[in-house]
Amino acid sequence: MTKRMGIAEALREAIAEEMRRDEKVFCIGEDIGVPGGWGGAFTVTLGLEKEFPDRIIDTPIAELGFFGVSCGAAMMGMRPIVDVQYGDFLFCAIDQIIDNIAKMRYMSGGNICMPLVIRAPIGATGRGSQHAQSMERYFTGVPGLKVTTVSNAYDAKGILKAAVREDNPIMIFEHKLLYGSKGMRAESGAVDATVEIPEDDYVVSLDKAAVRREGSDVTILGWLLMSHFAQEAARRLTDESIDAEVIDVRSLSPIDYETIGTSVRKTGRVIIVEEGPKTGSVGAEIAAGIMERFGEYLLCPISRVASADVPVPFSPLLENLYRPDVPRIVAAVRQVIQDE
Amino acid sequence: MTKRMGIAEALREAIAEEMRRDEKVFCIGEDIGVPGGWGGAFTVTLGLEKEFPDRIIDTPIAELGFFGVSCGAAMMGMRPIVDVQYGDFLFCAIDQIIDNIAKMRYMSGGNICMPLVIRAPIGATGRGSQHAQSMERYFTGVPGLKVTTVSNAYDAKGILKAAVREDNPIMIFEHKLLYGSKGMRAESGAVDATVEIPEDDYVVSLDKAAVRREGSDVTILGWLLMSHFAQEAARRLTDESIDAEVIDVRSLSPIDYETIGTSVRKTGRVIIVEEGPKTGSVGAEIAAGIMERFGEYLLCPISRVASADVPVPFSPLLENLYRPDVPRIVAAVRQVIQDE
Amino acid sequence: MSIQEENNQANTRGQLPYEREFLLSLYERMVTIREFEDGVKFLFLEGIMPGTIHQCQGQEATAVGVCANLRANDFITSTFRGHGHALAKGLTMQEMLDELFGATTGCCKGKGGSMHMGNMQKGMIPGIAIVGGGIPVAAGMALAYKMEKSDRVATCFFGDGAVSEGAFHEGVNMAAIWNLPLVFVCENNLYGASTHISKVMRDTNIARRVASYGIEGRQVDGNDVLAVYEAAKASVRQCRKGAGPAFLELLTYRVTGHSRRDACHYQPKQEREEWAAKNPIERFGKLLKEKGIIDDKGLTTIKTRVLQQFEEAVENAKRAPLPGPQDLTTDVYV
Amino acid sequence: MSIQEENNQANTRGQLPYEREFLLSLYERMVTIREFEDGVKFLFLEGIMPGTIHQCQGQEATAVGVCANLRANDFITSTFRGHGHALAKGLTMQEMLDELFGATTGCCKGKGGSMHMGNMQKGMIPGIAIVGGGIPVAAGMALAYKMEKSDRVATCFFGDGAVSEGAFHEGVNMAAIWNLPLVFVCENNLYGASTHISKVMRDTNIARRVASYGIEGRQVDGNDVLAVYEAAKASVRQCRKGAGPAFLELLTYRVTGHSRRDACHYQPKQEREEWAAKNPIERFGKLLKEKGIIDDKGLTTIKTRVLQQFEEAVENAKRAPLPGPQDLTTDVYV
Ligand SMILES: Cc1ncc(C[n+]2csc(CCOP(=O)(O)OP(=O)(O)O)c2C)c(N)n1
Ligand SMILES: Cc1ncc(C[n+]2csc(CCOP(=O)(O)OP(=O)(O)O)c2C)c(N)n1
Ligand SMILES: [Mg+2]
Ligand SMILES: [Mg+2]
Repeated sequence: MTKRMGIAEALREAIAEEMRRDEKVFCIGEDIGVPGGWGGAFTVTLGLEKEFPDRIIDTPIAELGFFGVSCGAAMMGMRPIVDVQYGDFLFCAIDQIIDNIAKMRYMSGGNICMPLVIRAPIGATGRGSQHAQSMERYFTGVPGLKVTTVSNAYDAKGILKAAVREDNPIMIFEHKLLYGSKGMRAESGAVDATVEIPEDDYVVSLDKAAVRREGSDVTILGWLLMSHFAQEAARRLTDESIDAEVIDVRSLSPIDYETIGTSVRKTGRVIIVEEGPKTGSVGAEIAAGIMERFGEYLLCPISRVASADVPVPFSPLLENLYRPDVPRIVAAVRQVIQDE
Repeated sequence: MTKRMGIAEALREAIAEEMRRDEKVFCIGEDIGVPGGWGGAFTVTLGLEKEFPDRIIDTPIAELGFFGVSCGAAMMGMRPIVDVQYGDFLFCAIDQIIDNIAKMRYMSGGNICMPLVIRAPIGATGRGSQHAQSMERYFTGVPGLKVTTVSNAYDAKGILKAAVREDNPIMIFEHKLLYGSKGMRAESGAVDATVEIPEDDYVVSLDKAAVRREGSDVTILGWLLMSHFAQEAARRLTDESIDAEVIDVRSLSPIDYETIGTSVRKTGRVIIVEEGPKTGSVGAEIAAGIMERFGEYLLCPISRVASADVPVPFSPLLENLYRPDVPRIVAAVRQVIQDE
Repeated sequence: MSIQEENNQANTRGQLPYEREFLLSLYERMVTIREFEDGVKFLFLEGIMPGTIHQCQGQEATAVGVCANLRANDFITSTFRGHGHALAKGLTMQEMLDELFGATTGCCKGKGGSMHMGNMQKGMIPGIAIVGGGIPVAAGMALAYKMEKSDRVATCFFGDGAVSEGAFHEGVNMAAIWNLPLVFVCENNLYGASTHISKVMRDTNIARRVASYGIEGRQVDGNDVLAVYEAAKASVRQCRKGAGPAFLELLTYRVTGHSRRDACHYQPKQEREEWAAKNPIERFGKLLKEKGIIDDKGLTTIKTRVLQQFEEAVENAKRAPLPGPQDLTTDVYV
Repeated sequence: MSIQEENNQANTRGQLPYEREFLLSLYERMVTIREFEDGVKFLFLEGIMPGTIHQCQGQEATAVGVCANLRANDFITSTFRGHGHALAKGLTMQEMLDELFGATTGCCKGKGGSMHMGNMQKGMIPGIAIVGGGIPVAAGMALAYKMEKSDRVATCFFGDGAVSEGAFHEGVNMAAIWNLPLVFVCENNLYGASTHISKVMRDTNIARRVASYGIEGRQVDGNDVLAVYEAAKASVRQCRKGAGPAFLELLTYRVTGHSRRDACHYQPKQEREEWAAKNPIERFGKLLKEKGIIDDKGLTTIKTRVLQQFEEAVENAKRAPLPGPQDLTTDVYV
């Protein structure tokens, strides 16, 4: 039995199920459980306060504080799911995330568990440059953290559940344009990420990439919104008889070099697509990592399709130029294929 | 006329000279000008409050606050030099740095100047994992910021002066083991970075790498402490008739691909040495950037020598394993040379 | 008797001790904000305008009453909810509409947008949309004024919700210990997003909170534009003469949603009705009429004029030049 | 009459209302801290020990007086200056010296070091060396206790300098609004690093500052171990019964440098001398003698015993097993 769902609903269902399963699980964040409110900025926790009045904790606007609170609660055996309204606000809390949440276990010589999940929406969506940043780059490779992303409702539910059951701190990045393309909180430019989801309990691995489309000529790597754009680009490329493999990298820390490596060995050409400034991107790490591991299989340099090195502009025209799109991916693929 | 100096003294002299030159320049930070105190954590501003009683501003322990203050002052035409005692504490202020200091100009459509210098000491030095991080990775590529590093006293003075005269926000990273290898604040493991410095005013470019040693077999890239280790490795490699070129990358944002490219075209082999976890390192960006620009000249994959993906451990034995050292650089060079 | 009671009395008793022109300019400025916000909301709901918006209907008296005391080179900081502050500080509807339409003629060349309105020529840095983020920044502006030994004053607008942020604490404290010429203006509209102030403060008196920093905080009726004006006047004067900082808690209410499409179901109906009755524009209009400053027809004329200006500005904005690819990468560095 | 005056009187009048054994254990714990710190300082200056240290000579009464009220599973948070808290919470000199020597037998397997002392079995998470960083974390521990409906109490140690940090503000406020079982213990030693409290607060009364959060703050003589004990007892009791949080400002002084090799030239000589005369160990020893609890010989016996334990521990620590390459990458993830 399956049912069709968007990412926001899938996350909500996952949270509710995990809270039923384990009373140590609780949610914390701003405006997440206010009666008559919105269930967080993107409706993910909407209504959950009714079933769990004591475990949906609305906080003051104090990110550093409530991430610290979550850290302390996790060390005492609770399992917080921390909601940050916009990923950008992680900057306000980053000291707690990197200095405490990520390091406590190591600093204690392995005596501490930090079962904590952070959910952060990212992406440029007409809100100007302080509610738009792609924040993955700041956390990828931070020792002690695991970083993952969800690009469809199936993954959203399964990854959230897996994350809640882990004893390590996990950051889940979500994209504002993928929560749902219809209804109340739909955004202009939203992409449909609904899929059929099993009724039964399931989890999705926190360290595995997903091959979204098989192909033999080139490997396109992306995540979140870009994994959708990459698939669309691959479809268009079939017109030119280019057969692209598309991998949704999903897990950014650790990176699944097994899945990626299998593809690189096959295609010898790699395009990495990422929303966010190119310099210092996660794609840089993936490119360097692939070169180190599979350099001998590369037929040409790895190419990155990313945003310009600018803050996110407001004007929709500029924002659309900032955000990598299908034509740019298609062009990049053509380039690596021609270059030989 | 020249005089011999360490980095801490050179920075101090540069600050004093710039403050004399331009009354808009001021220093702000914790414990930087307390009479009887230390002139900041590493003596850089020691005694300056005597000459500039109103322009050495001691703050409360409130990094977010005084970085915000510096941002506001800079927009009104002042030219703050902001001291953070340990680079790690940048996390407390990163929202002001990335969301305001770096973006204000762009958000305003080019109507704002942000003449602001941030000085941050980094590096693992026996203090455990919260006073040790290599912070460059978090700021490299952040649009609106320039990021640079100083590995000897000549650069320290010239770069600080150039930075103070720029109308963009500049971050200068300094390494605790390079401030001075003698005297009060000398650290165990400190490396001598004193050099002869001209008496006369000079500046050092904020976007140029420096070739520290010419060679033809392999290019070793490093900065801060690692540029010293790279030079030592190069010296040792002459015994094996390997002729390494050593480049002190210095400027991390922007990266000087001209100087690097010239070297890569010549040697075809690149080692990037960096203190800090390998995954998500600045070296990843440099590796990806070189591949994109000069991929055709590469004789073998670029190799990164960096720290393990762990928080900085306290135990000196572990810390020494964490910090890349000369033998590891030598071994990495041997590897790329043998690999062909 | 509290300051607002005193002022209320002063305002209803006898003649108003202000020039007619001044009073009407306050009124017109408030109407401008209201019509701008209502018009923009409509454009958003119609889907004509991109992005998101945070509006300030119901809070017009705070921005107008405070900014009437400021000079062009007295800078203010604002927030994600900055349209009212911008209009009060002298930005034109045109440059703001152009900005909202993402045009290069916008006050931030289309790069800022609704949450980052500002104009350096008019004494307003781009709005800082990180809650509380503008507070230390304003302290820095005031520090610059103090260091340059001018009598300029910085003013910092923020909401009740910002009081919970560390940035508030750090910024207010630094302003206090350094005696900075900074007027803090907390627009207490009872809610931070959907969260009522009573959920986030044990003692919801913000003026009392700031006393602990050694700053006297004053609660003022934020829907009484003259009360706000007088309180701000005293605060600004205090700061100009080097006896800052000053802190105003302006009691008001947001009668619109937190951001576009918020139906405000978390606000009790009765509370909404009570505050609707305190509409600062109607209230001031009534006072002006009572005092014989203007009549109904005059008020209508003002509104009509403002509406006409707005509609013209919208038409212009729709035709305003949009940025092209070459604009994406400019304005990052000097 | 303030709480500390009351206590002082109680303590000098007639018999002390405590068991002899308890009083001597407080005394011995304080001596342990002092000898540990002095011994470690010597090892550092000799160059035998790596890293850096922040020590708490002069502040022994705060840690001991507070922790005497806590159970093993009542967790505390501490700071970069955590040796005293650790010893007071039951960590052994041995596990701490091993840690300082970077040995795998250290309380954090050598991975933490001086600034991150802790032991989860003994109710102490690793010290948080980011000033103020432990305050929200402690609130989180208390939140967990509240959610699990236990009567556990969290205790948070921090300095006067931390009061300026946003983390203080956010953490204290959340503890207040959620009524968390959390005892805040601010060790006000007048300095944050080299900076005197009067430079960073207009009103230097920290207890008064916290009143603005709706928490009653109490100033206590932090060099009087019994005064601290009593105040903490009341605070812990209040929290156990769900009426938290509580806030103690313990007035004390750091008679050693901020960190290794600080000569404290920024502290006026007279101030140093005044506080040297308030040595909490001598003072308590004198009281114990006056009350006939112990005599000089007894006190000497305690000190000798502690010193001997310390020296034994040092010898063990020097021979303790050091980590190897395989240890670098363990303990990052579960
Ligand atoms: C650091 C940060 N956290 C959260 C938000 C999301 N957010 C935007 S406005 C707002 C409420 C602000 O309330 P208040 O300060 O009272 O201002 P008001 O909206 O009432 O004008 C929140 C939580 C934000 N922009 N920045
Ligand atoms: C966020 C942060 N800023 C600065 C420092 C550097 N620092 C370490 S201790 C200290 C002073 C702390 O003063 P206080 O809180 O009074 O504690 P005390 O040292 O007196 O015990 C400072 C500034 C730090 N560790 N963390
Ligand atoms: Mg509000
Ligand atoms: Mg102190």
